Amino acid sequence: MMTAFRIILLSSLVLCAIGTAIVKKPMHAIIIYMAYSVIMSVIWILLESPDLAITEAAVGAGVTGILFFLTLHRINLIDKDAEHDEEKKAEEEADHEG
Amino acid sequence: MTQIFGNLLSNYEDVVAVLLFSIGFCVLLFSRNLIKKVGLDIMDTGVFLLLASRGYIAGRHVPIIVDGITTAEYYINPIPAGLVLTGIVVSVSVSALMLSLTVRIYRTYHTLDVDALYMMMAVNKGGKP
Amino acid sequence: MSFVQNFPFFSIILSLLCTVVSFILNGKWARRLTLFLLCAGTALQTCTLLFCCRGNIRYTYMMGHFAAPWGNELSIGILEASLALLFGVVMLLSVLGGSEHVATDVALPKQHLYWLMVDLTYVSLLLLCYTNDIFTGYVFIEISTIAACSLLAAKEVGRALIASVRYMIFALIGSGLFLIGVILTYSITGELLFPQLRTAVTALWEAGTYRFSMTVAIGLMTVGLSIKSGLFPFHFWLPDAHGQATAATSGILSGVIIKGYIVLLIKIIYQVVGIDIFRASGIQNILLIFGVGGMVVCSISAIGAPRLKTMVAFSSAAQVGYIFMGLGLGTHSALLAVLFQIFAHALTKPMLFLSSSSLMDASGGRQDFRSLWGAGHRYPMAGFTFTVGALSMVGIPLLAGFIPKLYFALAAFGMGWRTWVVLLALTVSTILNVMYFLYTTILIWLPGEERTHVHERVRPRMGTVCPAMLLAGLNLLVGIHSAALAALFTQGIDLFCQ
Amino acid sequence: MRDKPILDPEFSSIWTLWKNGQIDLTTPLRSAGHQDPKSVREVEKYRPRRSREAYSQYVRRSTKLYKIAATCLCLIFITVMLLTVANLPPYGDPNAPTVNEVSERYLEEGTDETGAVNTVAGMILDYRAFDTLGESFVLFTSVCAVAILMNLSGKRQHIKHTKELINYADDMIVRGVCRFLIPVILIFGIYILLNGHLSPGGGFSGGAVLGAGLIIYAMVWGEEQASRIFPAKTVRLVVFCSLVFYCLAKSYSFYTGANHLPSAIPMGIPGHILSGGLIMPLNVAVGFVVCFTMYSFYMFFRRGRL
Repeated sequence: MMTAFRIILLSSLVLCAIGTAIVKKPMHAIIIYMAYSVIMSVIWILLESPDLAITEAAVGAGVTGILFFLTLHRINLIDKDAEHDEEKKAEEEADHEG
Repeated sequence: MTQIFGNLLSNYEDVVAVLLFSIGFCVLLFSRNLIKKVGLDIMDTGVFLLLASRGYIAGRHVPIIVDGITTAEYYINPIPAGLVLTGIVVSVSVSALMLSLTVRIYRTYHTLDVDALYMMMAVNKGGKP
Repeated sequence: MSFVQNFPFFSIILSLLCTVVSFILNGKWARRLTLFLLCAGTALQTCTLLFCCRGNIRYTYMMGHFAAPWGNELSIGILEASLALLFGVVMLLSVLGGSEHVATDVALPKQHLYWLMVDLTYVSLLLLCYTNDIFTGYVFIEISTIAACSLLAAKEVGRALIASVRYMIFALIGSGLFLIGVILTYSITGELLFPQLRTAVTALWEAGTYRFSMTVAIGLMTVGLSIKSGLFPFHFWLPDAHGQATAATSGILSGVIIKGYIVLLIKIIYQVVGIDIFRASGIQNILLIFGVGGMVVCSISAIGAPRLKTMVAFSSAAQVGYIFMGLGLGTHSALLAVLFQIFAHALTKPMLFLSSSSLMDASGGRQDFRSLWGAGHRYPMAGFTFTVGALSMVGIPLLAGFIPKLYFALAAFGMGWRTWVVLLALTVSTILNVMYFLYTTILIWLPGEERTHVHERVRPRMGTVCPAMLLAGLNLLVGIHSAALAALFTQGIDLFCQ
Repeated sequence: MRDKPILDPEFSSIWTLWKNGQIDLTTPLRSAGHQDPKSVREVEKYRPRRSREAYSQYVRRSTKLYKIAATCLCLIFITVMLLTVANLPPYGDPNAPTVNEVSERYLEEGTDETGAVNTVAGMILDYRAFDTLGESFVLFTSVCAVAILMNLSGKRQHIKHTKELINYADDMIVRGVCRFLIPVILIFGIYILLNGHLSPGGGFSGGAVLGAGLIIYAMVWGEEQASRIFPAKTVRLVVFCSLVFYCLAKSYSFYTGANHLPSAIPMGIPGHILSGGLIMPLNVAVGFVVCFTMYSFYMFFRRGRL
């Protein structure tokens, strides 16, 4: 029973990893990655390491996911920013001078 | 040959770990999008799974001393757990750094395509620093 | 236990504390603190080195109340102390020489973070020299990777950012492979500390069990560390990373950081695996071949490089090839040559990067070879130090770069097919070195100011010139007094390889 | 021949010059005093070495080559790693080489020697404390690196985040749930933090949970509100104090350990909350560092400053 559960979890882990790898949209990849982290933290419990389960749930599924989302958010903001053309010019000039 | 397959079957947890590492590795090698460097985290978790499964002993318990039982035969090996804890923290620090680099690059070049970035860098080779 | 034996530990804790204190200081004071730390570290390492030499001892230092297989340890000996001393001195000089460029290249509110990263680099290098525990090695490899990456990205121009992303990706693949190697080693031996690992690895190898896993583990650790130190097929990240950074960072990156990983690799080869098993596993020959390949291929790329700093960076990759060639030979005399190569390169490369930046300043901030025409006349001091560095890299006697070449050639004799490979590679690589370094040197001293758009002489900046001059002096000193250094290294190697 | 310049300014690479025999070192001696006005003008003009089109073609070709090489590399790597896994001790084996005198001592005498009931906490904060010190510094390094990269300085400070998507604090459901949830998360984090030596958890897990709680707070009530409660100065000071305390406490125990001096820190009775020597204070310090590191990551990514 336990072994079967374990194998199901492990195979869904591999599926999630493959999903993260082949999905086109970054947003979807990140969501799948968060699911992957949650599965991982259950596997830590099965491996008798609750310390790791807590850390993985908070860090892997929580903070890393949020950081990825924030990155996407920032990138969207940069795209939308009306002033970005001017800034791009300024930055490129700075790059050429530096 | 049969022996190898038998060993692979009995070490299924390690096989999964190696597969995860390889998937992450492939993502790093093949994907051109900087955000897809999430493969790095997959690679790291694969490594951690390998380490933790090496420390697991069937039928033993969490290494927290309860009820005064101090025989080593009752608990699993605590060392891999400690090492993986270190590894998880290192991994989140590294991905934060990677992501901030990504944001900065996007702000300067407005692209996340690795090839395009390298090309921009190479074409401008010449006089300017 | 003598009080001096605590000094490596003191220098580590001192640098950690300085790092934390820099966090709340401003840029000016953080710079002073970094300089103080590097000076103090140098003094402490000198005392340790003298202590070890005088007593001819190599000792382990317990980090905590628990002895070897249970707690962390440092191992301190002549080789470790001299390498740590070298790293401290080179970092001090490149930081001194580059601080004027840091002031212009790094934004003012972030300068204290730049100096903090320099402190962290120093502590990680100390640990890579002194560690006696393979997992501590991994943790501090990561610190040095992150610190190096942010030193590079601190310049905040587009190219430096791209270079640091590339550097980061390669470095992380490298540390991932290294970590897998560590885990495989741990899972078949159950140990993490070097002396215990050595015993367990030897016993396993003789028993013949898990031999394949052992070979793969050693191979993965070697590959991981060679990716991080820029060995030939994995050197793509190196020229950009070293060429795009500000002068101090370039000096630190190519002078010491890649050497830190190599020092850890040497420790793993000689203290964890043992040179006999390393030879038997067949990885040694691969290292030799890739090292030789690096010497030739990177030199050819350096000849084709369009810019001065890129050329100097490619030359770093070629010099790393020499080091791996020496590790591939695997004898004690080759190890001696490797140590000389580490010293010579660490003393020469920061000097070259510092003087390249000065020459750039004298050429209107451009570094293509056309603009550099006659730059030596516009900035004679920088031209002089560049010439000394170039001559040293080419291997002119009396300078440090000549000594390792001599020792490599001596070490190669009587090794069968390896003799011819090494001698041929040394010849070819020296000729290629002449082709790019000597021609560049001639170029910067050619008369004919009418060919460039900059004509004014530049007022020499003492802050940049003096450290470069000091490095040139040290270079000359190593080149002339190599016998004393060789005696020191031989003593150290005898203790190290027991 | 007489007027031929030493270096033809068409070429920037010495290699090309050398190959074509265009370096003639005797020219300056012969033509000393001569000035060639044409060459000056040509030098002024900057020309890239290769055109963009030619380069992109080159890139396309090398990309194909790279893909083939990378596929081979991956396949070889997977095969080798699978063979290695087949050559490892069996999974879950009680006689594996990792079960040796080291783990035995951690389990059997760990409680007496470190005072911690949770062996993992005892191991990472006492036996192998130096690794953990390094680990905290990895986090510290990375938060400083993120500060270098994300901190907007000078003119870049004026980036506008005009189009905020949703104001979560106005949403009744979100606000209500978070009012209830955030205290629970924080209390759970503090519990994990303080009981690190007795039950699963410790500085890293507890700190991460606390950090997640703070991040949720900052998400819902906005960064301004969060930074009113935790100003940048406070965050910096807390991280500074925790790391200094961590360094000093651990260096005391390293120093006494290495010099075989007795340690003056009482161990307490294993199992009680005030036991385990330095482990609980260290857990708290690590927890603060981790918590504020996560929080600063969020703030830097969100608005470019603490």
